[in-house]
Amino acid sequence: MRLKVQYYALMREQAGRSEEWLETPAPTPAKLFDELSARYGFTLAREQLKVAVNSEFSDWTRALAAGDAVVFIPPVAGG
Amino acid sequence: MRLKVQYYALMREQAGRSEEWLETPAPTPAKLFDELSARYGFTLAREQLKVAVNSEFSDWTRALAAGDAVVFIPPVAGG
Amino acid sequence: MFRLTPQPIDTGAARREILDAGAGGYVSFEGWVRDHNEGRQVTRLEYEAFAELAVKEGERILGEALARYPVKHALCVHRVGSLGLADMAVWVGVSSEHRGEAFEACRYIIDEVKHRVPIWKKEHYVSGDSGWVNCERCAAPAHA
Amino acid sequence: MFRLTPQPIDTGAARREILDAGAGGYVSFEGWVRDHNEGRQVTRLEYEAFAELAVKEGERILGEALARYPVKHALCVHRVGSLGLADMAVWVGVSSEHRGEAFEACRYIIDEVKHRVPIWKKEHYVSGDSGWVNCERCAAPAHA
Repeated sequence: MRLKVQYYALMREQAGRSEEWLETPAPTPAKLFDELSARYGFTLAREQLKVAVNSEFSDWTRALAAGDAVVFIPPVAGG
Repeated sequence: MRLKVQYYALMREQAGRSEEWLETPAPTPAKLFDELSARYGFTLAREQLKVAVNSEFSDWTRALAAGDAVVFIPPVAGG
Repeated sequence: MFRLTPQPIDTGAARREILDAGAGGYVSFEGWVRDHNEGRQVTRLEYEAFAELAVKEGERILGEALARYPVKHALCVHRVGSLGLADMAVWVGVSSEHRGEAFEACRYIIDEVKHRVPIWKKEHYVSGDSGWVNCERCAAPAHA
Repeated sequence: MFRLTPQPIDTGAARREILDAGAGGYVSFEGWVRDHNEGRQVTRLEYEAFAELAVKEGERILGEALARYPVKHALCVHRVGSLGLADMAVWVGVSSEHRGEAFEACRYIIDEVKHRVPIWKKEHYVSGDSGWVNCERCAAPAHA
């Protein structure tokens, strides 16, 4: 399944990119995170993050579909 | 005893003046108010007012001295 | 600092007075002349102050706010004279390291200013008459 | 309305958007870049947003504030990009018939924006290093 992942802030720095299209067998955002964390060595644990799919907050266990855009959201610090 | 009285807002309108020097036997602001209320027909009762002597809040029972400046303060409405 | 002014309040200048590189938050309050009050249509207001005591009492309130809340700076400017609809009657600004205290101090200041500072306002109504706010019942002997 | 801007926030223009002749009170909050945070000397900040979701979540927060508190208008503008000391990072303005609700709504908005809107800031320190706020422990594997 082909997906888009966008990276922000610390995740962007650790992934070394702002976005990428990738082919993955991960059925859920949780599994996708585990896969990418193994690849990039993210220092944040999944429990510290939220996730968005197609620009809306999502459960980690949602079923991903081809073409989905996924964003892992580290602790926010606006203001 | 010669005193100065300054009037503001509703008190000014009802007294028909902003200030006046007057000769009074009133030993306290309370007695002075009763005297002036009888003269001008103030519609506010003393319990609805505060009083200032020489530009500072005062008790109604303070002893007045010659030259004191007295202000009767109707309910405030700043802001 | 507490100030009275017969001129329109310059909020930009007032704000600059309390800017502080050590402050992370700033809260301001503005009181505007509303087009209505207690069911009556208002056309304009007149504010009158017992200036010497108003400034003293205003300064005391600001001092209390600075003592009670760990904020950096606090300033209040109150307009006097004739004001039209939507004109600004009062401005309060507070700068603080953390936002919570800035909100609390700003609210404390405006609440106390409204209750304690000897300033009065007379409302003029569409109907042509007028009245001193908070003195309505007292103003009419027939209602006493 | 919630907006992101890479330009300095124009508070005068933002304020004019929520002026209302039926409103008697107006409360605004400004968040400024402090020269220190958690004991470290800060020289500048970079703000980064996940823009599409930030605007959605910001709009939701403003909608919640308008539903919860009987206020007239509410607006929030958040800066993104590189900011220096004392620059304004965020502005919130609320106009209301009565001041109590304006304070409460303004505070609700800034509290929720800080906790929920996907915006991040990286602090640059006098010492030359930098760190993502709220991610310090996570950023250094040695500390994990």
